[in-house]
Amino acid sequence: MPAPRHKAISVTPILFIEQVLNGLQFGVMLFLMAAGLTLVFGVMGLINLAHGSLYMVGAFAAAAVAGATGSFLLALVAALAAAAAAGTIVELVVIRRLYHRDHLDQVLATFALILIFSEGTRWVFGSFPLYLNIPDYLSGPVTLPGGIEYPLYRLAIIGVGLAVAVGLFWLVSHTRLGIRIRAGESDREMIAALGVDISKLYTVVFALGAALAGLAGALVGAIQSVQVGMGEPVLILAFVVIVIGGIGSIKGALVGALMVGLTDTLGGVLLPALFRLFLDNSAATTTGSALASMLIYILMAVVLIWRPRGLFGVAA
Amino acid sequence: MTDPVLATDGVTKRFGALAACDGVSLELRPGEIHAVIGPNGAGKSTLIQLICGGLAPDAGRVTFRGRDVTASNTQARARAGLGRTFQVSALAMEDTVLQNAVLGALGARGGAFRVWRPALRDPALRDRAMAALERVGLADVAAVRTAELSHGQRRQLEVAVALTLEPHAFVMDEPMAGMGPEGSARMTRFLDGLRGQAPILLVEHDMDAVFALADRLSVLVYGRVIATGSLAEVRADPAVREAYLGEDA
Amino acid sequence: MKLRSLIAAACIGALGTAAAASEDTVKVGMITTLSGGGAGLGIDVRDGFLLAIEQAGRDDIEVVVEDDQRKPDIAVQLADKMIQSEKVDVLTGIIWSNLAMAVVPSATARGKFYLSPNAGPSKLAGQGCHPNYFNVAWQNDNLHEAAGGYANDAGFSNSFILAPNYPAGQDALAGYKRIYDGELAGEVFTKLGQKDYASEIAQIRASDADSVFFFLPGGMGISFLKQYADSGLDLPVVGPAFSFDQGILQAVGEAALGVKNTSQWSKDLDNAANTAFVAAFQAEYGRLPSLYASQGYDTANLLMSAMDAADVGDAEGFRAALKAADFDSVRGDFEFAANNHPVQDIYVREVIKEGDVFTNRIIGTALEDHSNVYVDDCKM
Amino acid sequence: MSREGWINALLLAGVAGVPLWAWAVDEPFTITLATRAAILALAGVGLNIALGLGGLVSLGHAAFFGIGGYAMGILASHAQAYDPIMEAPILIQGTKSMPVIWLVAVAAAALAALVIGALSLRTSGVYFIMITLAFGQMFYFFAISWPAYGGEDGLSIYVRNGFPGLNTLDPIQFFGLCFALLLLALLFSARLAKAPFGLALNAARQVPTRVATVGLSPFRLRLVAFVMSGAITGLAGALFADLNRFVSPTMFSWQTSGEIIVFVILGGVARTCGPVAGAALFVALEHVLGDLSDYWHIYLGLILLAVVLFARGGIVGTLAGRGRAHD
Repeated sequence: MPAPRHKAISVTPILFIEQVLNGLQFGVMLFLMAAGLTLVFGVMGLINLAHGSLYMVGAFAAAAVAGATGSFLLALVAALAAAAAAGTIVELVVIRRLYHRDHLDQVLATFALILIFSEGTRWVFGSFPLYLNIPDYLSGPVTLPGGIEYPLYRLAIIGVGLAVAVGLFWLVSHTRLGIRIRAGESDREMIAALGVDISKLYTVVFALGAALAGLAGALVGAIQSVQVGMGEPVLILAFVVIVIGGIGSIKGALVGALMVGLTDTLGGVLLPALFRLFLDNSAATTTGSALASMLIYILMAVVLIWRPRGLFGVAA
Repeated sequence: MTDPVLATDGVTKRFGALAACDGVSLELRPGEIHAVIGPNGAGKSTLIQLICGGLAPDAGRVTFRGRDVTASNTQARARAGLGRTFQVSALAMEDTVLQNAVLGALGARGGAFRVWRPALRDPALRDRAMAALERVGLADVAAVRTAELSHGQRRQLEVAVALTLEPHAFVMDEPMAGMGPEGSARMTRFLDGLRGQAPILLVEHDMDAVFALADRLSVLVYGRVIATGSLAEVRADPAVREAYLGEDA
Repeated sequence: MKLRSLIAAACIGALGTAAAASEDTVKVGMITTLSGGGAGLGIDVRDGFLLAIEQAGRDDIEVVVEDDQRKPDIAVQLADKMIQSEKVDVLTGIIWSNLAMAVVPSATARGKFYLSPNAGPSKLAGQGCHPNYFNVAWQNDNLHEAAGGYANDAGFSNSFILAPNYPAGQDALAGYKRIYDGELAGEVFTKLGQKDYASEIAQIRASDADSVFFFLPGGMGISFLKQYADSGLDLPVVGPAFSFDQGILQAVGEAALGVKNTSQWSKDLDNAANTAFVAAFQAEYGRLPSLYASQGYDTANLLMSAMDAADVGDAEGFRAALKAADFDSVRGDFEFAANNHPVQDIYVREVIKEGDVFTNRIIGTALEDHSNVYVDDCKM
Repeated sequence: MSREGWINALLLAGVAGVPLWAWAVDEPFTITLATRAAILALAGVGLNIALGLGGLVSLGHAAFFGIGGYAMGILASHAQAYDPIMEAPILIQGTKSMPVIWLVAVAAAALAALVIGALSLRTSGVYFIMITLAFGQMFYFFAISWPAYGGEDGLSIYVRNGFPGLNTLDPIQFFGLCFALLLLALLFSARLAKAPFGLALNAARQVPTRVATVGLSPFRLRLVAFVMSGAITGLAGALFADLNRFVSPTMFSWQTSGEIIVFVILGGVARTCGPVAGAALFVALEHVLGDLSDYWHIYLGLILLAVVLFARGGIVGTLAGRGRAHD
């Protein structure tokens, strides 16, 4: 039996641009997750491992509502609402007892929340993945200048993500809530002294972060699979993002998310291509893929060794 | 004139546009207590950090016992014989008084990489720690958890930990802070006796204590030394009267 | 008994047989995945297995079911429990190759029988084969080889192939290439658990491929298919049945319509055993059976056929009875190769929509009486 | 003896007594469970040195656990295939001898901890948690995609490795071996906590500036603690692999790191026997709750939550009163 001959995939300019777009889209999605995480840490000093569960809640709520009504917009609204509601409940019942605890207690308690959310979701929705698809008006590819065919939906995700980023910057810099958030980041006692109801502020910030995670879950659920446990891989990536960007910094979350998105996507394409220069095709593919899967963690380690508080982190 | 034990030569530290220390030159001579005074925000804390190795200066040099230690870190300066106390007590609150003192004794020994024999049963460590506690009057409470000490006792323990190092110079950041008149008086008497062992660079707000103890005085305002000299000289200095003492005197 | 166990001794209404049962009852330990993300597969295997026993109305089988949480160390621990405490005669149930690799060698070395309802790693088919290990599903490479066979039949000459970078993924691509005669437009290993395939799809688009073969089990396949459908690419896609299984097909939806996949079973296979199975499964559980359910069902029937021929205490005889495979498989003809792995037809299926439900129908046979390449490595 | 001393004695007697009872009534699986608890406790004892004494919240200890496991897997798989690990420049053979495997596991884990620690300890707080997690993930992905030793399938060892004078295949004897190592590690960590090193490390957790101003380097103290911690967790990994006669990348997963942390917190941070209580309870819960419902993770989650919220200081802390690290 003749062994099939390989033809190495060459990296053309069009392929490269498409991959950059993919990296951007992935980065923007990570930003939606990371923004909530970094806000919650910046304002309340809380490490929330259960953030990925809120992402899952958003995706499941969207799938359920889309299945019942057939409307993708309603599904997005439901995702935002369900995640915000879940976030509010969790904040009121559990999280607010953790603000004065050390990180260790927070890690354990939110680890426990992951278990409860995941199995609870399986209990309600069953063990099989749910169906959620792109609405017709956003499906299929569009042709970009330069002859690049690119899925419209992914462009829409980039658009939504950037809009949320702009909205968040505006919220933090131009609104009363934003002023309070910034005050809360720098000095918790001061804002209590200013007469702001701090526990209400915390609930609002937590629910906002949860809603963003839920939105990300719903948007991504339409092109991936809506299933139990979908949140944890994203959660870890979101942590990588906020640590690279500097915890508490929304700007850092955006920069970190785009760095991670681009590194992961381009690394997966370029590294095997690079290794093909001096290894045979199969070994290059395996080795390159192995290294590519470690790449963002290597990026994070390098950033932290270079700047122990991330790119935009404030000094202790 | 004898060589100074500890000296800064034009040390400067900027935070952004603000120069917290601006060309500060000081000398600590053998056997003296040299007080540094100045209003809040004058740069006293920054100066202490620069002397003890917590911050690196943008310009200038720090010399200790004739050697340039500008590039050395905190540990190296401590091992060279620089004993420091903190303004806000930096003590292991969960540990006992004796354990805190033994920590100093471990530093004096030059290493803590022993993993088997209990530290408190090592006679050499224990004796050194107890001796220091006795000198500051805390021997009775050696077994008490530090968190349960009164504020004044914690100030004493701060000094005791520095004592265990048997340093060649002390740098003390407001040892009287938060103590009542009686406590201050006791600490003043104690420090008075200590100058025979090693000179003290004393940063202090309590003017009674400063006037009672200081052989020489430096006045720091906006990161600069505006006057240095004996008590009488500084009191007479018009710049000081205007900038600092003027309001009180 | 203090342990959670589903006692499936289906002695409904058969009072008085219990005393006799203890004499020659066969005790089966089922270790499978019942919680977490991969639970759907284990539940189907369990349900198919228990259905067969219930249908047979037998009271001489006792089944202890435990959840391995898809963790190898838990599976090993449960196997120890089954062997040491429950004193089972036969083990079965494991879904994942890595868990099978953890459990099977030591279980068979301790004299237990193991009937695999799903996983068939190459090591257990070749050098690591064992007379007490019987695979009732397939050797892992089989469905991929069949995909290669289908590619030849369909005239594909330049395939782009992708799989996750782990042993089963590497085996999958090797299996496809073993039978496929054409050239490769590209070969990509993705991250295990990866959910975004935009990058790979871009590479497919940039290549001059005329077809795509992929092995991406579970959620990975759902993601790939949805994104592929949305990308506007219309190259024919072929893959093993795992991404087109009844359980997850509903989550893929329209994106899977028309896609070809290879499987040794399909619910529309025309034989009496299968018709009865599909009807009974729907009646019992209210859902269509999956590939995994069919494998669990066959496993139980194989076991019962051996019990009719020999006593489990007689290892030599029981082994021969299992090897004879004298049961009506829902997939039609079934026999064991020398290394105790199936020799069977593997079909090509197409995803269709029946009413509101997405399902598969057979459109041809990819490989007939297909065995596996590891037979010669197996010395037993 | 202090109250905590009595609790520790009872706890250890329980962990040793249950398998002895099971041995007497011929319930070998209970012995296996107890062995699992003892080994996981050992991993927790290792983490507790970094986490309890040093205040270093490492979410990457799975790296050391996995390295220990793979040290066993690689050495034993080469030995069972009579295939040397390396022929040039020097011949290195595999081995089935536990003491040799343990030494290699401890050395390899210590070396990894030295490198990871030296890089990670430049950061602190959440950044430290996350950078250790990142290193753990690197090992995880590497182990999955590295085909030489089985990748995700892992490595199976057909017969448990040997220890001179013992039949390690006998559950109670293997338990005895693991329990003895656990006792040694507990003794070591108890002595360490009172020794000069522990005193200085504990102070460095509370007031690093003070430690530096007496001339000791907090960085070096932490690094040495991290290395000791990683080495002990590596030893536990080797035993865990031998218990299962199997090693796989799961040992490197972040959930493994999380579970080791859970043992420590559940039992009581910085309590000598905390990890023993935590691991024993965790294994028991896993076993008992699994029998109650397919959705038993929900109950496990609720119990963990209750411990964090209402039983601060963990089991030992709650029973013995006055916490140390969590006052």
